Amino acid sequence: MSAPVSETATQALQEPDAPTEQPRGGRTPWWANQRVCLLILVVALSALFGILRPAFFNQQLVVFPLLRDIAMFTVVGLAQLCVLSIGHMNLAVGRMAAFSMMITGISYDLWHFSLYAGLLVGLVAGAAIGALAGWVIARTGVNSFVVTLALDFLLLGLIPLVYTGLTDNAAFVTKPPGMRELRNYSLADVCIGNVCGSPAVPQLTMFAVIAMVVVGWIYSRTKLGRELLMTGTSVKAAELSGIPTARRVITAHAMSGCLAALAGFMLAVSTGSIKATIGEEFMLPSFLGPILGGTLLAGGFISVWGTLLGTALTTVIRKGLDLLGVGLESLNIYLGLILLVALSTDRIRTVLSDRQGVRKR
Amino acid sequence: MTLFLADRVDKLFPGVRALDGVTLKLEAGSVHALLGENGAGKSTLIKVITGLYKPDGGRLVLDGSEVQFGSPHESASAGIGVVHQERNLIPGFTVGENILLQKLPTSRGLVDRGAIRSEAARWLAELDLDLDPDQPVTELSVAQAQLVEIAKALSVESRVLLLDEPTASITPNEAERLFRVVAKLKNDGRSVLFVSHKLEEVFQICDTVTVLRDGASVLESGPLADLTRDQVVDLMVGRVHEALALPPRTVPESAPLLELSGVSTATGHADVDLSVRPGEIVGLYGLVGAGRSELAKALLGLDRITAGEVKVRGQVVRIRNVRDALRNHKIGYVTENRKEEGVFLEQSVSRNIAVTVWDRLRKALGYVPAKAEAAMVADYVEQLGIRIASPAQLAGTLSGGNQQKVSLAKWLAAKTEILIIDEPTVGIDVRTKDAFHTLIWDLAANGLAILLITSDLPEMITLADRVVVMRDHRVQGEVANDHDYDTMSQQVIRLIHAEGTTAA
Amino acid sequence: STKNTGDTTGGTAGDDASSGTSAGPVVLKDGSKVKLALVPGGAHPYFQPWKTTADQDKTEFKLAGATFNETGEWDQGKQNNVLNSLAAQGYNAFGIFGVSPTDINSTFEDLKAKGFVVGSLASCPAGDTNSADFCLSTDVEAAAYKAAKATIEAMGGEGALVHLTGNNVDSNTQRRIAGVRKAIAETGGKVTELAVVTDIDEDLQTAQKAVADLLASKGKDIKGIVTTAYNPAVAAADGVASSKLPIKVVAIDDDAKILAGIKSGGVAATVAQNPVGQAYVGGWLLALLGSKQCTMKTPGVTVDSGSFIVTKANVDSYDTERKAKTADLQKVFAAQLSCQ
Amino acid sequence: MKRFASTFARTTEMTLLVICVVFFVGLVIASDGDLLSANSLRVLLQFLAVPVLIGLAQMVVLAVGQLNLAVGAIGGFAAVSMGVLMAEHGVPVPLALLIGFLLSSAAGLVNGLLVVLTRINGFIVTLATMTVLLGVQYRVVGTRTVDDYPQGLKSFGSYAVFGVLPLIFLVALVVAALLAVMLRRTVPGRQLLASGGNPIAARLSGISNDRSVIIAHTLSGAILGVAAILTVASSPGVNKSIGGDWLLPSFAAPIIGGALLTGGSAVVLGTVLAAFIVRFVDTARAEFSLEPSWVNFVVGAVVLGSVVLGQVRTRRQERRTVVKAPDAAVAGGVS
Ligand SMILES: Nc1ncnc2c1ncn2[C@@H]1O[C@H](COP(=O)(O)OP(=O)(O)OP(=O)(O)O)[C@@H](O)[C@H]1O
Ligand SMILES: Nc1ncnc2c1ncn2[C@@H]1O[C@H](COP(=O)(O)OP(=O)(O)OP(=O)(O)O)[C@@H](O)[C@H]1O
Ligand SMILES: [Mg+2]
Ligand SMILES: [Mg+2]
Repeated sequence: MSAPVSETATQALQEPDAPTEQPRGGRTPWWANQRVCLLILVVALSALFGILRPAFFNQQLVVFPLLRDIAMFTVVGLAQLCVLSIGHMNLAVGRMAAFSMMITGISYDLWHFSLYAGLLVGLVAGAAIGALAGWVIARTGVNSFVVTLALDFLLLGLIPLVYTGLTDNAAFVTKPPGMRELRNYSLADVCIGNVCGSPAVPQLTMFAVIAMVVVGWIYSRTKLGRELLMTGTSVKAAELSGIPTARRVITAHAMSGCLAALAGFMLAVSTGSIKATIGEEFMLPSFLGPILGGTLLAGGFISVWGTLLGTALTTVIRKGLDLLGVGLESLNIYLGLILLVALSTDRIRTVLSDRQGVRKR
Repeated sequence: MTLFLADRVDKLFPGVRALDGVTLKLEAGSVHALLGENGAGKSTLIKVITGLYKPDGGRLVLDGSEVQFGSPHESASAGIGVVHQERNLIPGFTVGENILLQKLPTSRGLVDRGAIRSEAARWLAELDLDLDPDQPVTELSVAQAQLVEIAKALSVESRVLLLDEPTASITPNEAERLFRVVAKLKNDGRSVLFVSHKLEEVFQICDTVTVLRDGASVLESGPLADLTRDQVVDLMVGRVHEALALPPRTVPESAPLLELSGVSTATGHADVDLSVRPGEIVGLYGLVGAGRSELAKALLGLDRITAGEVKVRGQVVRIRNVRDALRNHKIGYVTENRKEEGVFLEQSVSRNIAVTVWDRLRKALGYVPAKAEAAMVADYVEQLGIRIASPAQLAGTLSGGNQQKVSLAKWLAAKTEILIIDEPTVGIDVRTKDAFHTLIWDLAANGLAILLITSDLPEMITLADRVVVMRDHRVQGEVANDHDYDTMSQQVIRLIHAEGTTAA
Repeated sequence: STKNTGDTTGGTAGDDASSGTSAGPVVLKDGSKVKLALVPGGAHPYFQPWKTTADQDKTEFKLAGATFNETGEWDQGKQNNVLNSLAAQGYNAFGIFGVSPTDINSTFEDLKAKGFVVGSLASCPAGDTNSADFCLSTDVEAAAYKAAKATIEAMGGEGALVHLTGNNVDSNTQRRIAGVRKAIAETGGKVTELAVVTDIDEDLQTAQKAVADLLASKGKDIKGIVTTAYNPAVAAADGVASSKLPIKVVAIDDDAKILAGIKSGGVAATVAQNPVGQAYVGGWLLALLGSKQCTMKTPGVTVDSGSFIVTKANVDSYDTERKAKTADLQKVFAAQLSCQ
Repeated sequence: MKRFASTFARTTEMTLLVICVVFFVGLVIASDGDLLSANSLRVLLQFLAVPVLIGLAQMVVLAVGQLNLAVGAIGGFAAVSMGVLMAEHGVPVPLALLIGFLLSSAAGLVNGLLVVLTRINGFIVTLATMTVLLGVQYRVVGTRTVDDYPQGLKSFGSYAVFGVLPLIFLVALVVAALLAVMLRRTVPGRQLLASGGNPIAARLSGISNDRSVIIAHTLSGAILGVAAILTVASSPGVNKSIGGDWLLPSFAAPIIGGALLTGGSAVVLGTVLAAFIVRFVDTARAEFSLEPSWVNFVVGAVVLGSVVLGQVRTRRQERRTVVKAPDAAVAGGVS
């Protein structure tokens, strides 16, 4: 692997006395790592809630549903993360989930598909609607915020029309075999030999693990992931480096739609039926998880672990407040404030670690 | 009389001491040059003076009394005008509003449009600039925009005018106009600070000089007349700088690798003919806005080619995009717009270089083996002498010159055979410039076909085998390079101003 | 026992019971092991009486605890979480208004599988099955039917009627629409349904705007408005009053704002439901089941908690009628129980 | 003037004006002229006041390149505060309205301060304050609908000049006009737009971007305060649902009106016209008894269509310009 550069040129280019430039801020102290902090925060809060309310560690009633929620919202967060990686937003994540679940519902109700065939159909539908958003953005160059907002409106109109047209109760209630089991079964039902998993871990979390592994693999190990991040850092530079940016935009949105569909499926399984309002609550958590976890809104940097931890943090807080019996009149106030504090400390941490980095050159 | 003094000024950035006890003295009625390599701290000094940055040490003295500026607003009120290195106009506003932005005239609490118009017209007239103050700045050409910025700096009734590389993106003609204004200001007893990497200009208009190296002043306000060009360069570089002597290189006779005939584009090019052979450096010269970069972009499929044909290796091709150019035709393009298009500032050096080769490295499922990637990156970092602490360092933390090397490295890594290099040394200091020239020369010697776009005539004369001159999106003609500055510059200028098209 | 098919089987269950047995309510022996949680779908004026009734249940039945928790915020997932949290804190008897009628059976099944007693209050699951121990709710279709009847009567038996309601993709809304249509069909064409306006219960301003637009474009043709959701009811009363059109408005629920409308004449009638009865009888029943004193003869039985037409004439006295109904409900259920 | 006329013909505003007129004429024909009756016109305009204001409240923050997800929460919280103060604490009307207005402006100020002090993205900050304020709103009013405030305020809310022009609509127009003057003709307004158009250049010209951000958010809060006052005056009462449907229209109006998410554009007229268009869709829904779903469908399609058109137009204009107009095409999302 040798470039057409001669020794002389190489030598001429290697000025011995040119100042070596250091990475910004030098080595960052461990406490400045967002993920580590989040982890500590999650553990500390869980411990605190556990002390205040020992019921917090009730496997069946608290930990099981908590993990199920964390799993689902992590997938929601990953759906947003995919578009954040290219510096876009997907304001329609919830509605994309609703749309793909509608297709899944049709496949169960009208075509009598099996559980996983229906899921597959839903994932494809999600990817397709996401790709559509990506395509419009890539073709017109209109900001993703606007396009997905408009798409959200559009789907908000379309989905109820379909539901009222096709169902009596505005929901697809046909449950393919396996759905009920998926909701309630934990790892205790998965045994290798006579070693079984924990009854506190729902089987549904496997979907999140798979999603995390796939997304993590894509972003850290593959060409596609790298190209998405490069596109997120600078579209122009990416285009001029031979990255097919339009296609990457479409891919990112398709991935987002597909993951939204998966999250929709997890929600449908854990609540029971497939209905038009699936995903209505997805928007806020979809941003919170990734952003708390360090993914940049501007694009170019993502963290899958961070998304899990960020999601865990918000879910644990809500659960803890629930258990402490905080009523609706205070719940949102606390949630919002805790969020602001968590985000501000993050900022303070960055500032501090930057300050430590000052040294002579 | 000393109008302004910056006395032992320090400025720290996280991880960098950008200014280290710098002293700068500006006399009334003189033009002062501020020189230094990239990253020496010139712009930082200017930003400290104008109150944009708070100094970490030292003092500023204006008219004999110590001053402290909390913001650019305060320095402007004190009569310090500045044209920053970065573009500085507000897109939605008119020329007049942009000029007077720092203190918009008001009457009865409302912005007074009439006053804006008349006052802006006054400053435009001072610069002999024929512009309507009501025109939106989005309609201006680069040079016009640059001059509007100067008008803006003058509009604060500045007695001290700081110009940070004002000529980097304007033509020699327009630069001349600027110099006339500078001369006028000087005669009025004002003081001008002039920053430029073009030493010819510096010697033409400056009286005194301060040279910075690594944030420290190595020459404090000395008279320029006592120095030669070489001495100045040596001061900047910090050791004796030898003039560049390129080894001989011959262009082998062969069929052109890249050939354009009768090409017209959607951006207005008409009937462009051009060819580059392997091992040849073809210079594409023209004034700013002649359409050279756009031609390159059209070649890469970023703009539509409406007529004529492009041949690569003898085959007529239609290039759809950069990816196509790279993969199927081995054409690379080093952009002129380094910060926005050339490097990914927020990504690691390693990714910046590897971006073009993932296609080649990837295995099943798009897996890119980290080891192979790292080895490849290390190879090019070494070959081009890119100064980095680790390949994981963000490209945005590198100096301009090193960024430019990164921007080039990715095309070398991609093993391109045709390389279009656009303004490779804009805003790059002398020493790095020489290194680049050697590099480009070498690449050609190794058989690459190079189309070199540059507005730097000496650079063109140093490197090119032939010079093709463009004006208004048309080829004006071609000159074979005899490497003699005087004859070449005459011929080229003549071609630029010739009527119609003549082949040389 | 089915509730939503539109036949009157649910109604007859109640009728049977009230006429079939004359035994008084079963007396709860020991409620001290029961911790009762009343969980509405989210914040809504309708549920406010539950809050006080929960306290009443606690003292009257000497329960170990009783709580009212509205943090579900109209999201089935959140409501499920709330339920689980409550269960973890030791609550073992749940009176639930399910956010999503199509999903709530899953929730009921989960809770029952864990050994808790569950009552579906104020709304029954969609479909033909009820997985809770019982359902004590307003028969929404019957209530809508009554409201429409009242409207038709106020209109003088003929003319065009408009139906304003909530979220279109909610099976309860579909039942309400069906109820109103049934009443209209019975007039044999004398009354026509001019429009059904759905999805205007999200907030008051949307409702107000929709009413104003409706009145502006079709006001002259409308003789009556029946509303089966809260915000549209408030908006319609106000909109008709200020437009001075001779339109009769029939509302739903007996929130202070609506009762004021009835007194002032802006609202012709309202269909009051029986939230207190639901919470009181529901709490009693859950305590009986939870203390293992009784079991349901037919698990999942549905009983109508009653709905009452309130007009200016009976606005001060309807509560007595409602209390009577509540007492009656206990008797109805007594017949459904098999106790030790 | 000529320059103005010729540029205006090509602007988004012109397009919107044409769409408005066509739409209106279409509706008049469809309603057999009923729409021209005083009552119909009054109703049409009555419900334009609040959408215009919330659109403007979003537009000012968009002008500095920020956004405000808390519009509904701020407005709703201010509205219920005023209602409860008047109905349950007997606070005189002017004082209660003033307090509500100040609360809402303060909420905007807090948003601005948080964005500036913490450097957290405005999207996230306003998301958090939205959550908090929704909580406060519920805490203040619970599930009640409060309407027991003086008749004078209610008659102000429903009074219409000549029976056609509702007072509250005029108030909204006055606010729009003031905002337009402020953005076009005052120094803080120009500075605000400069910060949005090119923050770096603005900073180098001695403009404090932080100040612009704070001013924009505070202004947004203040406009929402007016919107809340009009809401209290004109609705049958206030409850926790007030403000619940403000968010999407607040974005739809300025975006249809031609605002760029990247900042720097002041499109007061466009926002007002866009609010008209959205209102016409409502009217059409009532006229044709359409399912509400269709309205969302149409609004979605109109937003998408108008931005795509707008994009095509700016692209065409952008050829051969040096000082780049803020580019909506940048993939940078909103930051
Ligand atoms: N805002 C900043 N934060 C951190 N470091 C900075 C900042 N601005 C400048 N620097 C560093 O300070 C040093 C001096 O930079 P400066 O821009 O003043 O150089 P310059 O002499 O103007 O170079 P050029 O000729 O390329 O314009 C460089 O090492 C640069 O990386
Ligand atoms: N950054 C820019 N500077 C100057 N002109 C520009 C620029 N970008 C686009 N243009 C416009 O595009 C046209 C052709 O520009 P192009 O960049 O191709 O010219 P060029 O000969 O490469 O000049 P240069 O690159 O030195 O600006 C001109 O009309 C010019 O006004
Ligand atoms: Mg500089
Ligand atoms: Mg160029």
